[in-house]
Amino acid sequence: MRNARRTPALLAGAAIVALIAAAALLSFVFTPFDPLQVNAPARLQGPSLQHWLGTDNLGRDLLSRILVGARITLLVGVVSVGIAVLIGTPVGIWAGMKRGAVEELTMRGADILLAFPALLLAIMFAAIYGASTVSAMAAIGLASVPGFARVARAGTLQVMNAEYVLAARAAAQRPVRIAARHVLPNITGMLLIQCSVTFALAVLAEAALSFLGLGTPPPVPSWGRMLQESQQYWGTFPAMAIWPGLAIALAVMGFNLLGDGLRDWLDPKLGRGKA
Amino acid sequence: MSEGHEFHGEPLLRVENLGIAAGSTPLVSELSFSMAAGERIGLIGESGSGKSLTATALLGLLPEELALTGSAHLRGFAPELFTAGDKAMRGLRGDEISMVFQEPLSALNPLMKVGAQVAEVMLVHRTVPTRAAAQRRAVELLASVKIPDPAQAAGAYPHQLSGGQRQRVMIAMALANDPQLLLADEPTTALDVTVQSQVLELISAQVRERGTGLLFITHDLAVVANMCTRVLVLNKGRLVESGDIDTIFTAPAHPYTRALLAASDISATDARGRLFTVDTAAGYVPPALRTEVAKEPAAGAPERSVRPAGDGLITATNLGRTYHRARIRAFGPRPVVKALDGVGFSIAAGERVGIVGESGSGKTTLLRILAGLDAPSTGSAVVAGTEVAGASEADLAPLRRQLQIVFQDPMGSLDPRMKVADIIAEPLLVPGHKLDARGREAAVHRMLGLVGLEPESASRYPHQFSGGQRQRISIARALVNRPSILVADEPVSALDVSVRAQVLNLIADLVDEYALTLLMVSHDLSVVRHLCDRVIVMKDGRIVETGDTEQIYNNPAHPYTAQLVASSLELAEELAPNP
Amino acid sequence: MLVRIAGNLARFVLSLLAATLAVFALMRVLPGDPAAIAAGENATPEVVAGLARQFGTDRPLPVQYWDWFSGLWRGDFGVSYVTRTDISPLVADKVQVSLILVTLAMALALALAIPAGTIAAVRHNRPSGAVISAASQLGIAIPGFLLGIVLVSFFALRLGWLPANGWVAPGVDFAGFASRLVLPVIALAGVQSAILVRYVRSAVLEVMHEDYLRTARAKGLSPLGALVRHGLRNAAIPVLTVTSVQFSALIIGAVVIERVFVIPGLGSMLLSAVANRDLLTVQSVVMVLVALTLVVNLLVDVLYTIVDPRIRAAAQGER
Amino acid sequence: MQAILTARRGRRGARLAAVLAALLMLAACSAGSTGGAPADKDKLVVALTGEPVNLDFTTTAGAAIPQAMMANVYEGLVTLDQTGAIRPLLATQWETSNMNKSYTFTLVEGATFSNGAAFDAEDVKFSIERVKSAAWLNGLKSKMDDVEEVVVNSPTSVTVNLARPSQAWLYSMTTLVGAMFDPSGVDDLANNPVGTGPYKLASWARGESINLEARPDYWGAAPGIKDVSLRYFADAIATTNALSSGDVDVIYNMQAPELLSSFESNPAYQVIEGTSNGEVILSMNNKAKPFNDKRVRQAVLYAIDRKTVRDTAWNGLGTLVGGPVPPTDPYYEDLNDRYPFDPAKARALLKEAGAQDLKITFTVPTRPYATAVSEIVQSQLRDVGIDAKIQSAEFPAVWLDTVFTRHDYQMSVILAVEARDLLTMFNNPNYYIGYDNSKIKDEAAAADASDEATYVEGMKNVVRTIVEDAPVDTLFIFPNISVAKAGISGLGANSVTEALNLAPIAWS
Repeated sequence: MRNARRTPALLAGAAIVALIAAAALLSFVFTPFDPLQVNAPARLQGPSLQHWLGTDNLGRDLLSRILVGARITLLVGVVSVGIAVLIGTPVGIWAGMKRGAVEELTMRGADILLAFPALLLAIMFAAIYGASTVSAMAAIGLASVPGFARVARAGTLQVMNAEYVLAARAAAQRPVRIAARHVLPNITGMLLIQCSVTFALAVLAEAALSFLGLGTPPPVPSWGRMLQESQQYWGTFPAMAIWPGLAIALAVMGFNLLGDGLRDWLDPKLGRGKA
Repeated sequence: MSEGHEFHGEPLLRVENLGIAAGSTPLVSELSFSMAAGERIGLIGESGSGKSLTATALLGLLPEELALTGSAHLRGFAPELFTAGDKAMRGLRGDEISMVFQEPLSALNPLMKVGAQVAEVMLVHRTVPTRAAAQRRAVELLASVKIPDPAQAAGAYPHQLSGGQRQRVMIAMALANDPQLLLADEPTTALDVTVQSQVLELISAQVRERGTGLLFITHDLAVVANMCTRVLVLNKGRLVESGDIDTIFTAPAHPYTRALLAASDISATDARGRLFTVDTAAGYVPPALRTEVAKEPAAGAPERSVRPAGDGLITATNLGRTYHRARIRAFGPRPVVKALDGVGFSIAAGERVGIVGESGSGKTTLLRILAGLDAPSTGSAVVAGTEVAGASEADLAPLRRQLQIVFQDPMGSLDPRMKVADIIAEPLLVPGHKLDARGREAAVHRMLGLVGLEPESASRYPHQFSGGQRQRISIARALVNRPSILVADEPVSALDVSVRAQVLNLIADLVDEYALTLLMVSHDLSVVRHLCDRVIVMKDGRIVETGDTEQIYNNPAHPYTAQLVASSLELAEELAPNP
Repeated sequence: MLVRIAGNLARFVLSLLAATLAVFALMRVLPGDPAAIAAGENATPEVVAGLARQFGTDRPLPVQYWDWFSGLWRGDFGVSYVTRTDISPLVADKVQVSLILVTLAMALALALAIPAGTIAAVRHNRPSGAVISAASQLGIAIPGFLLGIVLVSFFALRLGWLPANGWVAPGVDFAGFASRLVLPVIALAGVQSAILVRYVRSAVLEVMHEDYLRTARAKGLSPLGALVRHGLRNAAIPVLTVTSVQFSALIIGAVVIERVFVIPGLGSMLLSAVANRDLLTVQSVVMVLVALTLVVNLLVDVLYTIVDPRIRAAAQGER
Repeated sequence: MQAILTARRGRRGARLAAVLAALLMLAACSAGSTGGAPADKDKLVVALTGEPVNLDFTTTAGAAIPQAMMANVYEGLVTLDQTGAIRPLLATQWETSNMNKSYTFTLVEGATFSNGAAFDAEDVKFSIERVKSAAWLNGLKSKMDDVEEVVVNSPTSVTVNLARPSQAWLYSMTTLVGAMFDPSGVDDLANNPVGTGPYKLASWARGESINLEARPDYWGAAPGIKDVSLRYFADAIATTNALSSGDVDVIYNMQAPELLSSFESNPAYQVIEGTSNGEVILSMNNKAKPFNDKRVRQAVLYAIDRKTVRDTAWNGLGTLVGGPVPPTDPYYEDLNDRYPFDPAKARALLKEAGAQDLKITFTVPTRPYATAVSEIVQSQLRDVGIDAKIQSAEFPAVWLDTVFTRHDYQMSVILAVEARDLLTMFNNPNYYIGYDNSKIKDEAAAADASDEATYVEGMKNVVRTIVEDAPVDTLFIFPNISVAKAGISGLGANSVTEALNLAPIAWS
């Protein structure tokens, strides 16, 4: 039987993701300080009892900003992954079920879209709509669509070739019903893995965009933005860079581990044991 | 247990108390046997009996996580095999002990020319002086395993050879260094019947010629009877019986052996015309002891009135189907495959027709087209009054009510994420079906009872069932809607022999009970012969011969049919006293 | 054979064509009239109209597209509205810079990832394998620009071993060229190799369970011998696929690294063109980046045929 | 075959690793020689941020082109010195007549353009008339609107007649509109500038650097350094990194004061802090709600602690002035006391205006100073009940389009770099600030038409009137920070013109 203990990656990943989610939720009801409150006299302070992680160049509490940053990170991830799932999955399933010209066209389209990586699209979107979290999310989401379309199509082809789908068709089940009852449940695992991996990529892409000044605008404390703002203080006050850097690395690692763990967990080859 | 064998001098292989365990679960226990030089021993058992593990252990290639106990000695090799280090074993592998695997396509490196793969085994053991010599010797070996144009074949990649040729390459590789012991693990299971007999013949001839000891692992009793002098019967990791072929197959001492024998012998039927199963094996008489010659299997079966082929219930005319294979590369075009070509026939209501052919003959494609699961590229097929060609899903609705299908893979044909009750009830959920939830539940329970499953099964998932039970679920799903046509695609080929008989009996019972028209695809001639009145023989997408079952078996008109019939090993024939 | 290559090229060209349409369409959604932006503050409508006429942006879109598209064929991207110079020679210049950076980074990433991934697979249940896997997990999680900044502050600013940024053409001063390349290449390759290690590891793990590896062992080859002689080339096929996907990621990742290291490549050109609303230049650079990605796909396509005889056969069989 | 292939793959990897290792060592060696003393006293590398898109300021707006071109490649008749006083350049002297309506310039002799052509009065006429023609597309061309005619008296004498008396016009002649061109040298100004300056363009590696070389035939004193490379960087950190590793010699107009600390304590470098004529302005849309109410604008001025803004955002560098005039302008006076930091008063004014719980959008251009300032301003406004939502606008393109051109904004912050731009900003109701100029229009015109002393007094009055109406909050005057290697002299501390004057710079 499937045993979560056999996949420590899953537990570790889930724990990290849960931690970030908890931080994000906590930030709605409580932060030690107002994350936007500038406090000039208290700028660039090291960790203290009052400011656990210290303060930034404008005297804002780093812990509070990290907590709120978790919210932005999750928001970017959830929305961009959501866009990718909502567009990519149906298209992929459709292509996999319809085959023929539909498949050829959609997959060609996906291939071409694949030539526009998230960062490139985001740069173009930032140019078009101005730098904002929304355009970053839209770009990352759109760029992740082909990934989902491909995974969904590959999974659908696999499922559609399975005899239980032939049996369902022989039982006169309509395509929509087959998609809902057979295809979707059976590719959910793959999609979850893809979600997890895409989430990690979204966090990284948002950080890179913020670094280029094309991501979340100030004063919203996204981790990428915080990292970008810390640049001038690398020599004098590294704490400003360390915390957001750690947060990003932790988040990416968490989602990657979650994806790996899910893959191991769902992989029948490993689940079956060695007997 | 007496060995019943006199060894002249030291045995080639002596295995004592072999035990293999995964953690605390024993997989093989207390297995002891010995083999004389040049002896051919069959190791038979069903899936999970531990027979492959035994061979792997002898080669020293068991996965690390399995625990190995006991001892094994090979003549001329001082260290005990199970405790010898990998370095010592490496000297033996491919040189003194070699192995032929079940699936030659995956056992050969796809990116390396076969000649080089054969040469490699000699280069590794330095049995040839140079690379060039190894290449030459490889070509000779390929010639000796009767591969046409061996020089050219040596320069081919595995995918460019046929399945039989690949297995010949494997055999050439295994015999390259004249090993003392050849382990053959189901070497013909993945092959077509016609090829199987040739490969068996080849192995047999080669080991006899070289005096190589053979440990032949198989689930197929007919094959063992054909190949071996002695047999070891494994059940759940334990040796239940061993002895000469004649003894074991005529007077099986152990009930399990007897059951296996009974279930394997598809030519033998009980009073009801049904096959023997584990439960009815007591009444089974091994063929060698049977007084009448085993050529009248249908004799015991109830008389079936073959209706005259009036207006066909299923009529196919000039069916053709070409496929585009999936694109392999981003910018490459898609390869084209012709699966069916000009196929036409007619089947009357109530007939039981078998479609026989080897892999790639188009039989499964044909079946799927008739079931409305695939569209023909050309031609027409009218099934129960519905034209399948060019039909939309809505057009097919009447067909769907009339025709149901049972698939080969008992795991793959059941959605792993659905409960058995939902799986069986699925055909009842079509639009227009008036049954409510309670009605569906009742139908599911009725079907479960009919296929011999507990009512509690309804709330379980497919993976909680054995292969035979899953196939019963498939059958239940197929019949819940009371169709008039049942289409079965290799319904028993993935099942163990003991289960196979049960499922075949079940199908036979239900076909009778529901007065079904049966269309069954199989590569196994004996299965078709047991169930069907009429046979359609296919090859390369075309029909080569069609006719009454017995007539085809006894007087095949087409040479291919003749070859097919001649190649298929039937236990009864193998055990029948040689003429 | 020729027919096949022609077919491949035709499909490649079609993809490229669709990409030109996509790029053009996307770019024309940009707000702000290029002429108005070029005219700057306090410009009169007459001035703006004059510029628009000069740029050709007052013509209908299909005409503009055709103009741009027909230029592309000749390798002519046109004259930038903003810089008033030919874009093509500039792009040609910057492409070289970016390709040097990306190719070296990919080579280094593969040189690191192939052995490391293989070791991680072979020793997947030993500490050394776990250490490599953990290191790769960590490597993936670090944004490339962060790694770049860390490298600069340590090797360039703290130790003073290497220049912090900049670019010198190899022909002018090779030592200067090489020394300025080290840190950006490592920054790009570091993250990339961490990603590739995972794929190499899983590809090798996969082939380790293949039957033909067992066959090789049954021939008397040592575990490592079997893996090297039979496994690695088979494992190379999925790694090749990933490499092609990662190559395009690398081309874009280079945008950020070029920014950190002040390297005058396509990325820097793109970012400054975006800031200056140099529409035609943005359009051209994006097109080049997309075309590069497609070209890499095409090359990998050809590589498959070389590595895998099965694909070669399928490709020849279709004639 | 198989073995060979795999072995080759392995070897290839090894070779690559070896090459990279070699590169690293080579790099380490070569890097050791950089830093410290300059190898060549004829060379100078100046780090700048913001590369010009082309070199033609007659058709392209923006500060980067004149920064590189003016004073170096192009010269005007007159120029400004470091204190902001007008000094002769191509004109040795000038006289005004007819109450500042007519200026007569006497030109230097022997000046040539870099294309070899001689500079004379015809060139002056050509250059000034060209500004008024359709060839100039830069918005600043309006500075020449007052010119009625240019009369060539002799090859070395030229008279410019204005439509109305103007003090400010001569000042304009020190800026880019006063640059002198040769009629045969204006074909490709974007790529091939031709001027009378001490330097000419040697090469331009786009995306990297503009390289200037000293002209041997320059009419004036030879510049201190022969080859100057203006190297462009994306951000301030890259410039300091480059300076630290010895790739550049000077960082001019540095945009990250936080990074100064490591150079201030290091004797190998000198940090030069001067002033500029750029005002960091918190601009409000005077024509749109809620800032069409003077009380709301005044409340903003009271709400913001400009000292804290400067100290936090710009590390305490920059000058607090209280009005939109830099100290280098003649009509400057300290107006810091007009709107002291007084949140209570701000709240009171807001209440009076009925504008409590105000929600506004704060459009911030993507520039380091703007980002830094905006976050503090936002925080301080929140303390008096103004909720400013920051929306960043890419600079220059998006900001120019939305704020400057379409006036689609409520509040913004921008560094106004144009010299003597008081009237540009406030004497035009259609300017993006939308200040109602009815109160200052006449006084400003009168001041411009009068003599020097009256001009200054009149303008001071204008400034006071403007500040009273609080159309904008002048947060601080932007400091001009330069960091240079210790051996460099002659770098102008103040940025009084748009030009970076390279000629006086030399290695000691």
